[in-house]
Amino acid sequence: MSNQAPSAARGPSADNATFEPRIVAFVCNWCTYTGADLAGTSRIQMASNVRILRLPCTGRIDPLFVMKAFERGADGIIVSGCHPGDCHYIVGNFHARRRFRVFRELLDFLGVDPERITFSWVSASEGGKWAQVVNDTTRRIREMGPMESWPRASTALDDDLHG
Amino acid sequence: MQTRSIKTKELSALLDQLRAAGVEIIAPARAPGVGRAVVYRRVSGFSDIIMGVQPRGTLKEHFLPASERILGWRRGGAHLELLEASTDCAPRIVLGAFPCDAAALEVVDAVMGWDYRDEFWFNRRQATIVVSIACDGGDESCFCHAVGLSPGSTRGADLMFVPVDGGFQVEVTTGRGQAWLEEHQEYFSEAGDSTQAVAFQERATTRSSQRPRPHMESIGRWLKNNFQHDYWDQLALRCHGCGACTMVCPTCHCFDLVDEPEGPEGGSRRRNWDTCQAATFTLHASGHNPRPGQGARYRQRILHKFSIYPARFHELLCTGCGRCSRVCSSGMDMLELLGEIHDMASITEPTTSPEARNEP
Amino acid sequence: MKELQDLARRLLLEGRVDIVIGYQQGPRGVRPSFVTRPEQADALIFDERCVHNLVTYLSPRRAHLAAWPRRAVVVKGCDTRAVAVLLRESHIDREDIVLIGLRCGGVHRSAEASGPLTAESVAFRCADCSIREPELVDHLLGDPRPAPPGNSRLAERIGQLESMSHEQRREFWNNEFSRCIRCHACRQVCPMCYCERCIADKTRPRWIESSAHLRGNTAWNMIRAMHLAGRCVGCGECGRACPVGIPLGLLNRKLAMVVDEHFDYRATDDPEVPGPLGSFRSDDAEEFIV
Amino acid sequence: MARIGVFVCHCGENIARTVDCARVAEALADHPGVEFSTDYKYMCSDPGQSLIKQSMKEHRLDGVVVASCSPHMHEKTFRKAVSAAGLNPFKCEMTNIREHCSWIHEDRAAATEKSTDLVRATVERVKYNQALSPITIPITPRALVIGGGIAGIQAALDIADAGREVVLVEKEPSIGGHMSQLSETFPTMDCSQCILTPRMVDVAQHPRITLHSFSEVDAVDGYIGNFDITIRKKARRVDEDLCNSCGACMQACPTRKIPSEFDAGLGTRTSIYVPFPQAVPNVPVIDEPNCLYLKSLARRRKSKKPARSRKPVCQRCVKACGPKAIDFQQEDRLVTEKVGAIVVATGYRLYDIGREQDEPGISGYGEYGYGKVPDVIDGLQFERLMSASGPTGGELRRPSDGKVPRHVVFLQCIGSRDPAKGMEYCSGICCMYTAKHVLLFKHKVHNGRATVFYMDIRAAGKGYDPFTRQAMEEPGVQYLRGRASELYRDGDVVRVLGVDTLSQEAVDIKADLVVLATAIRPQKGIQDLTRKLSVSVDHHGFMNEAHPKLRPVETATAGVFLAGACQAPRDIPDTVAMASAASSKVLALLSRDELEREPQVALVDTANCSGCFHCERACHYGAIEHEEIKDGQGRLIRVVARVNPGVCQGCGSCVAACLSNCIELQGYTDDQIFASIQAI
Repeated sequence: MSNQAPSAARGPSADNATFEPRIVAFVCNWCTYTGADLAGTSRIQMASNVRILRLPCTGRIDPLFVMKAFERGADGIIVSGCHPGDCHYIVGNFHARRRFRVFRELLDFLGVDPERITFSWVSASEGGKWAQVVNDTTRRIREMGPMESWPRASTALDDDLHG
Repeated sequence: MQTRSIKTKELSALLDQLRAAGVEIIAPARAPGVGRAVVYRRVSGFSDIIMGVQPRGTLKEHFLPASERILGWRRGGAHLELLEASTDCAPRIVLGAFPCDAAALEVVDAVMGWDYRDEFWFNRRQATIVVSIACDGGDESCFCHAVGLSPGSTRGADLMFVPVDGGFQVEVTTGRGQAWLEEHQEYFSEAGDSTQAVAFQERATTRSSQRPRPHMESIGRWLKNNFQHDYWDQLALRCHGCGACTMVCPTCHCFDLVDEPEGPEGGSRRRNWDTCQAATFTLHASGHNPRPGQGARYRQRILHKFSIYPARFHELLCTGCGRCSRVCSSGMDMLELLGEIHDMASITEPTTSPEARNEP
Repeated sequence: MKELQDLARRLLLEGRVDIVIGYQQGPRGVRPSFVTRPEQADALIFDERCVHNLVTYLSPRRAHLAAWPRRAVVVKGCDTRAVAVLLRESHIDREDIVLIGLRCGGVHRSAEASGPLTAESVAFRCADCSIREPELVDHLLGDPRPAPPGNSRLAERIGQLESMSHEQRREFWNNEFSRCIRCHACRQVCPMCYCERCIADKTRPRWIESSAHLRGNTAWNMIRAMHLAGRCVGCGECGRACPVGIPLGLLNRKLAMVVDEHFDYRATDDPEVPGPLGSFRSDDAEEFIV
Repeated sequence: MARIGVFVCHCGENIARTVDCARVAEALADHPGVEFSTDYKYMCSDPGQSLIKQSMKEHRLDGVVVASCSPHMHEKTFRKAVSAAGLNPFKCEMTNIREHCSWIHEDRAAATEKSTDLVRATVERVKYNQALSPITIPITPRALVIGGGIAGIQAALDIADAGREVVLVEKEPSIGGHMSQLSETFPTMDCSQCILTPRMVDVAQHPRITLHSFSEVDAVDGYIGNFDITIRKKARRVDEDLCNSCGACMQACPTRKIPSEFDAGLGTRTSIYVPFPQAVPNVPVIDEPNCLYLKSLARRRKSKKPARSRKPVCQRCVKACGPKAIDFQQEDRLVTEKVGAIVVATGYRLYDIGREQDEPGISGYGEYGYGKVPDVIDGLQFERLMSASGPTGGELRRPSDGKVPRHVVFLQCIGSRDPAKGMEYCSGICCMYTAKHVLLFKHKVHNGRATVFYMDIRAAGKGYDPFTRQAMEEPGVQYLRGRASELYRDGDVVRVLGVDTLSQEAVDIKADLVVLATAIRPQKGIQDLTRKLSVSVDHHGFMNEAHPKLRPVETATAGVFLAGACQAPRDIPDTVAMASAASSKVLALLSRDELEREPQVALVDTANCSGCFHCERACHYGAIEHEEIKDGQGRLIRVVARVNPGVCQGCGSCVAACLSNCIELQGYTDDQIFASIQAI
């Protein structure tokens, strides 16, 4: 997050119209990252709310990453990789698909709206699809408002979180 | 010190008044959530309070929380700012502490004020009036008699309530308690007839003293001489090392210090409960662990309570509350264990008087 | 009972095993028993208070049991599923252990319970008892028992939670998790939690904060559940050990339902069946992926 | 404290137009651990790189972050520059603020803030970057070629001619593959065997080629540069060294009615046989299920009766064999070969229109009688009927009654391009070989009539279109656009019903012979092999190339290459070109003594590994090995996982599978990822 501590604009009373969600994208190097490169090369304009972190493969993406990003103030998450059958490492995305199926259901059961997370397959040639994923996710998270249900990390020496 | 009494209705009114005055009231009450176990927690009035059930948690979490921030830092460029956590504590009253839990506070005072005075602990201690309630004698896991306490022990309490019809007989045990009582004397009445209170105490003492009473001095000596003993590994076989016993122990007070970064710009240093039953408690960075197995870890717990702490502070680190036995999911039993050590000690020390165990 | 005691005595006398892990009467109800000498075998009992999953004692993390490498363990049908996971995950050598199966008609939730087994007192896992005659065992003792009384409280509770809004569910869990004191007793008693160094104890980096604040507690309870998805055998030891009474069984059961629904996996006593995470089908459903 | 340098690139106007680069550099200057931060017009230019190198020296930087374009573009450039300045190249990371920021946003403030966030995350990551050194792997300078068809032959010869040893494995008794079955080849009409057999002989005689015929790859262990191949040499029961290829055994053999595989079932052979006269090696093989002696042995074993002292059955071949080469005791033998590279050239098989199919999703042609009409044959059978070495000696005689067919109907796209049958792809070669068949037919039966049902004519190769045109324009030949809807036997003709979709007229032809251009499918059992090789296949079973355009003959498994129809339907020129391409890839690999690999591989923290082997189940490459940890006295403490860096491809699936995160993927360690999530 930026240097500023979570500001009033990000508080519960934030007006959803002015609310700019922070979205972290965990993407694989070979398909989605390259697809996002292509979106750039093609100058496809999209929302600026998404910060991409590059991993070799969706198979490397651990639910811990998503959890930590939420702890650090993310309002939404994108997890994206190669289409089934196209994984650079053959089966990494198959493993990821099962892992995130379970994680998604777990989050839902814990009361975190799974719509906070977009899972997508975006290939290296789908720059347009990447832009759509970014825009759709941003729009959806903006409508949902700030992520309030996740206990956040903050540097303010405020009341103990443990009531 | 004097003896007074208070009617239930008056007590309720007193609590309302205290609360209105901004005093935090901590008392046994049902925890929120699925388990609905009785714990010591902040209550809003007399109706929340549940008496006569030993709480699952102990009082210690209100003096040494399971996790508390003791320092913070914030960084901007090359500048590092340290943020001290406040050790202040607003006035509080604990109402309905079990005698074993009240005594535990005083037991732990020794280590908290030993080579370093823990401000967090003592500021809370000073801000808190402890009102205990006499115990009815407990269950088969209790052994306060064995550790020099009793169901009517007033140790660690500023005042003690003894249940009587329609209210409580009140025994004032400390100057602080006396001052507090005087401050709120309109709620209290004269002591009156003490028959009921005496009978309650006698019943409780009878129940409690019928249980085995291992001889703590000879146990202490045996422990000192039997650091290496097959008993420990045998004993710990069923132990999972879950540490629940230490968590619910009113006298266990070990903690860990951790620094939690909260992004690149800052973070907190926190003090968290720790347990000697965990392998990580003594795990060295090298990978070596001086207490490699559960036997060594369980031995540490027993030694600390009945040998090391007494050697340093001249008292046992145990108030016989029996929670460790009740909470154990694999049936480890403290009273049984002490009895076994007592027996082993009797063989090596035949002079130990048999009366000391008071077997039924 | 005698059948069990005789078998334990024989296994020890014949030198087939170094230790027999079973149940005995303790000061507070039934508790695990560790019989290393034939003459101790008479202490062994088995009744409906034997709720403990003794397979936990086969986990390699029980370093203090390493002195008795060849172990016989008393297991109920449901416990054999934990043996299967340990076998599948290379943690025990089938040759080293003797499984003494006991026909079971359900157990109480508490080892201290008394009286007959009722729908109220029966352990949650008995509700869908599927292994009445365990096949993985070396010996199967006892007479056939009636099926345990039905109990659907766990499933009902999950249904209740699922019918809530996200906010209500979050509040429910915040309430539960805020009581967590991070003692990790749930982990210690779990037969499946055998890691040399738990992810919660990893410090570089510290993914899961060790502090008992809601953030750390949420992280821990969430990842614990995740790590047991498709591995949990539903024995309920975690919930029984939790000193603050967090209903961990709800989370485990929910994820068991998820892997059943989506990957057609149910905890099994067959060690050859691959776990649902770590395997996959190329045609796994992916309607949640755009 | 880290000493990190941040270099923000304007990329001319490409970044600077939308991102305030100076502001980004300024914002980072204050960030903990950043020693130096600046912006510049073109970081990738010589002066830009010099700026980085110079600043590194001046400020004693121990980490470099270049915020510019995609790392796919310039990561190598900047890592090289950093390396030249004396720092480990893996201490340099890029932040993509062009493709992922300036090019896709218009709002300058938002783009600048986003750039700052991204750079900050990279700075935090670089604090945990470790110095990595490339992994060197020794290379065994030999190659394995799997499959002895034209693809395998070409690859083997190319590699061997260049001076490297080749192990060629062929599952049939002879090399040659499908090409040896063909009569002529399109579009030049030269005789297939005439051009192939010299190459087969070259293989047999090549000093650097070891041929294992009648053999299959049993197991593949190891990794690029260091494969250990176990080859199962099936029991031929004829000693290859002793046999002088005289053929007396075949003369003596009494079982003569066995359908010949080589003649696609149209001819017969004996049970001791060479598939065809020019076979390489020209050593017979005994067909176990059909040999009278072996059958009698099997019967005796089955009945379990005590061996009666009865004279053995048959064994006429043994008596006939001068050099005593026949050895009924011979059994399957496993041999191992060490190689550094593998070329897969397993070729294809034809789709069979029968009711029973070997794979779900593929269905047969009920409308064509599921292949039960005798005068309905496939393309390879037609080749054999046309071939001078075929069952009819080159005369076209139909299977049912041996008559010369006057009217032949050719049906293209049988199975191909038909999703309903499970094969939606184009088999590529059928338009061409059908044209060839038409011309061959017209050549043999001058006044014959040929009708071809086609969907489109695909003739894109050199000289291909004139060739099909020639066939179409041949008198008596009619190309109809459409499919036959039904065919059935009607007396001594085959009735073909269909529609000419161009004229919209129904067609009803009484054909003497029908030739089906059935779809090309991957070899049976290919998935057994691809599993051993850790190579993926598409849903038809064709092997996947590493990149469809830029790496067409490589696979995702390093050191395994593809040639010919195992990857997709291919004709001979394409197959040969592909084989030579694969050979050049193999030779490039084998021309070095050592292989350098990117060091981004996984590493197990053995102190904390509990040995559950979840990682092993997640690893597609078989890179996880079992390592025994022993104490000072040599007693086993526990078994832990170990990553073979030669096999590891660096995907990190094992890390995510590890419950205690005690595997690290170097370059993507937990510390690095954690730090960037903390900062973003």
